Amino acid sequence: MIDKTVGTAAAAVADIGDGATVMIGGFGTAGMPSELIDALIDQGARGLTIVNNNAGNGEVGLAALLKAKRVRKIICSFPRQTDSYVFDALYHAGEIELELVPQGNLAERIRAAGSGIGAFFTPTGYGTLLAEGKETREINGRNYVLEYPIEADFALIKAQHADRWGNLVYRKTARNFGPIMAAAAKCTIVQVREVVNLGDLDPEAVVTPGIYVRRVVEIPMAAKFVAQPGAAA
Amino acid sequence: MIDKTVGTAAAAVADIGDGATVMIGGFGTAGMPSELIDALIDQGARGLTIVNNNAGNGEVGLAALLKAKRVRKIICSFPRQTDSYVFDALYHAGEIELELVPQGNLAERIRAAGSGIGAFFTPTGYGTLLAEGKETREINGRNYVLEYPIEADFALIKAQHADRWGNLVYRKTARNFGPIMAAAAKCTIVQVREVVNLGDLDPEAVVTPGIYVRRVVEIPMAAKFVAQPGAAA
Amino acid sequence: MNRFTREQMAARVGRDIPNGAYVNLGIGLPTLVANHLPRDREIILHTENGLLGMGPAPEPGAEDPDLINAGKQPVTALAGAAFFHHADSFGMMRGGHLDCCVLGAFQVSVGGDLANWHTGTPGAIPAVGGAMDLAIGAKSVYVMMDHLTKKGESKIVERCTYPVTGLKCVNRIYTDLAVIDVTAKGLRVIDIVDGLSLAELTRISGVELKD
Amino acid sequence: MNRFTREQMAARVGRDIPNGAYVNLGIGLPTLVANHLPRDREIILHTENGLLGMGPAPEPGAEDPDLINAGKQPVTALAGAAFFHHADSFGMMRGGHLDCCVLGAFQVSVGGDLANWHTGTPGAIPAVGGAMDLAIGAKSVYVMMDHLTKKGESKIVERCTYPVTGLKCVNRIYTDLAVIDVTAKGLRVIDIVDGLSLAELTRISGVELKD
Repeated sequence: MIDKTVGTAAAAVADIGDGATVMIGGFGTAGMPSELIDALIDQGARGLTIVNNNAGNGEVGLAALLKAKRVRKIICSFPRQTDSYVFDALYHAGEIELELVPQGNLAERIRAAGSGIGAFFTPTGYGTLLAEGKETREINGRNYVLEYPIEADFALIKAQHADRWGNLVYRKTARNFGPIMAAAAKCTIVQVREVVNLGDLDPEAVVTPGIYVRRVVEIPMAAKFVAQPGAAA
Repeated sequence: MIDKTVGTAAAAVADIGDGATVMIGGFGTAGMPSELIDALIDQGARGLTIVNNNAGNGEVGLAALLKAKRVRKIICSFPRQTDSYVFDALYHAGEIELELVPQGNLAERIRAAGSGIGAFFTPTGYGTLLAEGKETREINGRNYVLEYPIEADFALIKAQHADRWGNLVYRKTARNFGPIMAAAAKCTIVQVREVVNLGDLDPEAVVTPGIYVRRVVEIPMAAKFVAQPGAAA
Repeated sequence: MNRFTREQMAARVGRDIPNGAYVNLGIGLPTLVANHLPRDREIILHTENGLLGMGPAPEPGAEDPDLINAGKQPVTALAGAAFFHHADSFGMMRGGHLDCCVLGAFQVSVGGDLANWHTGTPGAIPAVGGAMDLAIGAKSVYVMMDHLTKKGESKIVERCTYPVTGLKCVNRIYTDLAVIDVTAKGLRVIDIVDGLSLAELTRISGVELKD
Repeated sequence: MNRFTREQMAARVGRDIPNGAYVNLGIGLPTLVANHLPRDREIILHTENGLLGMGPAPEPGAEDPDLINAGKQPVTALAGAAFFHHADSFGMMRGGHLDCCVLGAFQVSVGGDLANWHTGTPGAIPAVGGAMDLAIGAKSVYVMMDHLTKKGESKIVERCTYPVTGLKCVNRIYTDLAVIDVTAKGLRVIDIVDGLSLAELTRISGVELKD
């Protein structure tokens, strides 16, 4: 019998070690696994490399992890937002390393890690500062930059429903990075709003098959965040 | 108002020209768009390059297109089957060109075409006959082969339901190559068992968004095929 | 000098988008275009965080934090919408499937280079988001911007002085003074604000413009 | 000489697959393993044409032409199954997510090279399917095959003479005579049919074998 459910967020993140690379799902706060991040803060791991689209909002979730000085480096596409002051201060103080990646290359590099691609030629970023020093090639008259996979030790993501095999469905635009991060990490930990019975999810509509999921924590009232109007992508 | 539905299979395939590259969905007969292929045979285009996992079964669908001598070249992973005698005879007579591609590279090359990837390093096939003459590279201690996208002028695929925007859902393992071929072709033509009202498809469960689909033909009784036990992948 | 208002600019862009087009509207000024799409056309909006068929902002109180646009503002989903993950969404962009995207800009060069992601100011925190993917991905890239900076310098330039977002990617520029196509033979003015001559527009712009 | 029957071989492979494993069973002999998975374990079967959670063959008359395995035989889907498209399915394989795949073979070399797709016979139509992806993708690659060809030649060889499917990819070999691990230090026999000595097995195999 397979049962990937875990009783608490604390138990789910207990083995994340110092220096680990951790992908964190979400686009802004939509899909951000806030309770798993809170558990990671309580757990104490430090020197982390974080992969997320952004660099935190306000002082909750990812921003709280940054504020607690647990993060050595962040790989993201859009760190600067109206309420990213925690990251901004760390960055200006030289206390955090930033690898800035165009959002589509970030997504494709994560997808490459999960699907066994060694590297790929992408048109995005060619001729820009963000491709400086990278290998380029002209293919069929178009210019491309060679980009490599981004792998992780852990992924922390949020989904809507899971079953005990770890099959997942998401909700609306909170899906974003969840499915590709789940496949790119050695150990994927999911907080879901509801665990349902095996067979309750439509097999045609499962977005993340359970093979990509190691642990599932049910956190019914995860919706404590609010939308953040006015910040950019 | 957007309405991608077309009245007949004949009208849907009318502009496929001689020498076109045409992707045809399906794995064996599951997902094979038989009525669209029949319409293509009636239409008369010749000198075609066909992309499909197989090279036809019996004398229907793709095999019938081959038998009518309309195909110059086939790109596939598994041409030889117990009932692929039409292809076998053409191949032995030197009347058809074969590009044999490992199935995962076939899928990933089609996916690359649809998603703007110029080329990618794949581990599949390294050190084998099928990688002879191809560029290779060691990345992080693993060996890879460089593979390029496979694009097409047209894709003919089969799905279960569509709406007038061209959103698609598939049925069980008949999904196979449909979604990636839809994205890789300049003009994707779909035969569906039923056209439903806009809004009837669950936006969480749409597999192929309508942006990848140009034409939809409703063919309610497409299930004239039968499973083909005993043939290999 | 007459100027097109922002609403006029947005309306003009809206008129240029045909029925059935798949369109991504960038953050800022381009967002306005959504209010000016001709009502007799069905135009399907894409947001790069995973939605085709984006609808207008919800009624106050009906916001859903799981349903936002790339600017992280609450939106709605139309009948016929589809959700997908980030790799699929950016594959859609990079693969050339969007008919059009509309972007803001700091500068556009006569060759169609776009600068819209980074001022290059020392100490500024760089942030790029999906700008570079949009710049190279859509079949047509439209830019909406003021013609001049607040200091009166032309934002249409011989060569971008800000870090570029993409090379040779802009097809058309909508400013408060004119609508200009970027062609292989140079910039071609296809509309101009009442009372402004091509000669005067050329002088202000500091680059060669043709009829 | 005693031999393990095909059922015994399949049962032995089945016993070696732990609870919770994700497994792809290749066409031919490996398919038999499905009937010998321990009943007290949940083992999730993958078929590369787009299904995780594959169940047994349907009752006669209940076949569904849209629900087949990689061998194009009718199958069923268990509660907890998921369907996906080909690029996702092969990404799952190439990305190293399957715990185990079980494949047939023409030859396996002492270094773990696998030949199972093509005899190289002149005029033979080559066909590869998913063999190369399975060979390099799964965490553990198990081979099930007769120890000897019909002519009595060892299928475990110093170097493959048939065209290879993948290099250094096989982890364990189940034959009708023995179970052999492919290790960095060479082939190690972990099980052998009753009445056969390691010396005799080595002589038959024509390659070095260790205890």
